[in-house]
Amino acid sequence: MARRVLDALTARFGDAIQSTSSDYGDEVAVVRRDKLVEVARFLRDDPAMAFNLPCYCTCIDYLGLEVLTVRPTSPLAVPSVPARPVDDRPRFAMVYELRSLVHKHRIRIKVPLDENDLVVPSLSELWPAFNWLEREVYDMYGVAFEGHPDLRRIYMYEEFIGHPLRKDYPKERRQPLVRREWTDE
Amino acid sequence: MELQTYIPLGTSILLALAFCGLFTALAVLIGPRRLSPAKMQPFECGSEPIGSPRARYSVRFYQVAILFLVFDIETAFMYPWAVLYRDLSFVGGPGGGAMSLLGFTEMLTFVTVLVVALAYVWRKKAIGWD
Amino acid sequence: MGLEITTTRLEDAANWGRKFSLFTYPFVTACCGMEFMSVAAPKYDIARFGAEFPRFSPRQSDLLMVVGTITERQGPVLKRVYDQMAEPKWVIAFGVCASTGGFYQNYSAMPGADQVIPVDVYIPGCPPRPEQVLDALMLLMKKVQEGRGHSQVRHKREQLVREGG
Amino acid sequence: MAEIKKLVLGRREAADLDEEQELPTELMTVNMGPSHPAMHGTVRIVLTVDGERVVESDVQPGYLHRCFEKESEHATYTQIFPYTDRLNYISPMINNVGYAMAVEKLLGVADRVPLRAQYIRVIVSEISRITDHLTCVGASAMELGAFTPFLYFLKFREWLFELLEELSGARLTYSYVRIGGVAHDLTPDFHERLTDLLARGEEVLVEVEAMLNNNRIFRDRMEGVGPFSAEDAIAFGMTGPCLRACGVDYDIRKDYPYLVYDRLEFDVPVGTTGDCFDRYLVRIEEIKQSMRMLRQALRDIPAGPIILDDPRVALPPKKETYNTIEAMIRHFKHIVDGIRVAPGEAYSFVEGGNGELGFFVVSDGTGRPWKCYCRSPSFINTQTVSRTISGHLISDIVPIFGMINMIGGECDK
Repeated sequence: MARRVLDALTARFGDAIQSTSSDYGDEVAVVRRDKLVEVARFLRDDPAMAFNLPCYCTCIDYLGLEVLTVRPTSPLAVPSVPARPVDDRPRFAMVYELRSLVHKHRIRIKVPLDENDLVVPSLSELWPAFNWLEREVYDMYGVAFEGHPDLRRIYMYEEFIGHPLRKDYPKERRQPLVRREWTDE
Repeated sequence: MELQTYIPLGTSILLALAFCGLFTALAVLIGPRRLSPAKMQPFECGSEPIGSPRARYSVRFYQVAILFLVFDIETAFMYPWAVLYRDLSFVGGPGGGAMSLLGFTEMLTFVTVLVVALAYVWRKKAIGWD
Repeated sequence: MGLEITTTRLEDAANWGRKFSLFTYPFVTACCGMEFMSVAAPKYDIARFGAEFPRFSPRQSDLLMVVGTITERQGPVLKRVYDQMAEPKWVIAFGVCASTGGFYQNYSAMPGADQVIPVDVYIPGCPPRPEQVLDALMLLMKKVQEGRGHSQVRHKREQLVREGG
Repeated sequence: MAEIKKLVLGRREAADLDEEQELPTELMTVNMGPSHPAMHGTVRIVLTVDGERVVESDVQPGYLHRCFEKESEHATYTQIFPYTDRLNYISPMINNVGYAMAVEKLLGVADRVPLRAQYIRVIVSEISRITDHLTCVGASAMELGAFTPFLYFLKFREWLFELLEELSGARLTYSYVRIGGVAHDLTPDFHERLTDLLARGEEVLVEVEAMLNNNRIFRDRMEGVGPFSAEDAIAFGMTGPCLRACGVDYDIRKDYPYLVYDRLEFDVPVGTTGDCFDRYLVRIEEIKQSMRMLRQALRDIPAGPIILDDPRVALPPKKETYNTIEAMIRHFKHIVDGIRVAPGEAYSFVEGGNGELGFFVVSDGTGRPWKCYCRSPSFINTQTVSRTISGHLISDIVPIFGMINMIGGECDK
């Protein structure tokens, strides 16, 4: 049923929708960044779409991900073909998931982002739920959201340098705020 | 003037004072005292206190406190009255009378005066916060 | 040195009093808080040790129970609460996250509350069983009686330094 | 002249004369900080108050951020189960089930999970949901001063902990579910103990409802406090008991039935105004529905295997591992490399204690997930707190925050 949503999107936005797929039962539409707000507004306001419940938004960092050249036949088949690193694909991809309580369908919008201009228009005025969700992505991945009411770190403290969930941030690099000096007691 | 009746009262007061005094003395004597700038800071759930508590906040705090005081003292006056209720009786002499008219009417007037005050305060919405 | 003997006797009496009425400041952050509730609940009742009365202000509590993971952002908060506690004070690290950071070895979880404050008794377990918590409390009571708590030792050392001149 | 007259005559009706004009007061900034009994220890609210009334508030979560995502990128699929236990630590089983279903969806084996395992997953999820609501309502009642219901609910929760401890070995952090099924089978006397426990639990529920439902203080503190409209709730992405209290009938177990929820009949309580008392009633009703479901599940649970017997997904049975070399190697490879999941990404969601608990897993073909994002309902529900408490008194923050049931581990991930 949600296939209808994807077709409606491609029909209406044409080239802005780079690709659509529905593997594992999830409908995914890859949208270009500059058309994101338009697509989102359409999805929310169009009565046939009626995506009123925002599910979540996050970001994927593809640094160093190796993609299999041939897709294994059964999901359990161990891929024998060696994977090759991907360098032409943009490093980040924003992921928004929306749900419609009216029509009971769900869609996931992916927005590929290049590494050196990590800016995405904010959707927090369309759905207030994205206020904190975007702050979390800003805190963890460093993606700037233009038009966000108050974009600041939500999980880490202000003195924290860097964005921890990026693949190049080592897991155990701590930036301690306070430590006690070890006296002999 | 039989002084005996006041002996139990005096001993209980003395005991109370001795008891409290003992504990405060123990705390002062035994308890170590180590002052540090961090300890002198006001405790605001562990985070840095913002602004100074000296700001001029609403007068309602004072209002609610005073009104509480009024009605608290009212109940405080009821205790001695309740203890001596039987002896205040008018009909049939002390201790014997079933219905104590004098004591009851006396407290009734006291309470009605305060109820009038309560009604006035209630209408002026000085009790609640909004 | 008559003073020395009487104080120790008085000190023992005071420690005996402190031992049986530890007022805890439950610095609860994570999953161990649920087990802390179970310890305070009727079945594993902590009231039998006189420590069931949680005081949510450091001014009125002797025992700081660090319950759950301490993150880097929570560090200054924990240090300030510890500093504002009245002497003598003791600290129990409740659970492996408060003791060593547990299996959260990453940029945000602090490897143990003792990075920030001196801890008297560590309780392993994630979360520890209520029996372990009561056992830790008994350990702490023994430590209080013998005056080996961090704040007690620090106090005695300062006394000796002052007396030593 | 009018000014002086007004002062001389004293205040006319308080209603039409604005209080503030006369005695201007400054706003005070107060920290309802991270280490506060009502803030569940991990949220700091910076309040700008005018006397007792909250003018503006800035809710700051993040004091219990334990990097669930970063840790899960460095662990194999099976090693992530202990981390999911500690997300929503008052209903850990539901997190396990939610995560397992996400990985099974990626593996494409979601429908081949044996029926008995699905029934066991529903049973332990409903038990965990009951402990979630018991802790939430008990703690909120205690924060409003009602200490006895808290102890009664903890007594009930203690029985449930013992039951789950006997089943999975741990009181709180079970790690009981596996990918493709569950770790071990129900204990032999599980049925009698659970039915007896449900009977006793019903009495506790009756007692507490008698104490709280028509308690003057409880109702005054809860009713009409923090109402929330349905449209705002949906726009804020709220899900779970808080959304149902606003009147929106959205329950994943009904709208997107998973496991065997379509074979159990239960009804979904829906509130009207979305204030704290509605949220309390919805949670109490959900406890009863969960008990009802547990009885049905216990009645028609079939016999059979409890884990998928596919070699690439499940560990070989212990007997074979010690006797045959192939099972030994497979066991070793499975533990060290983890389950090889074909590259892809999938989002799967279950009805958690506080709302829609979803896992968005991206796999790259190795045994470790490339990304494992958890859609935590507490984090998204807590966004509404700053809007709900503005205009209320400071003492109203306690019931509002109690009833949102913000769990540190799940909110700060």
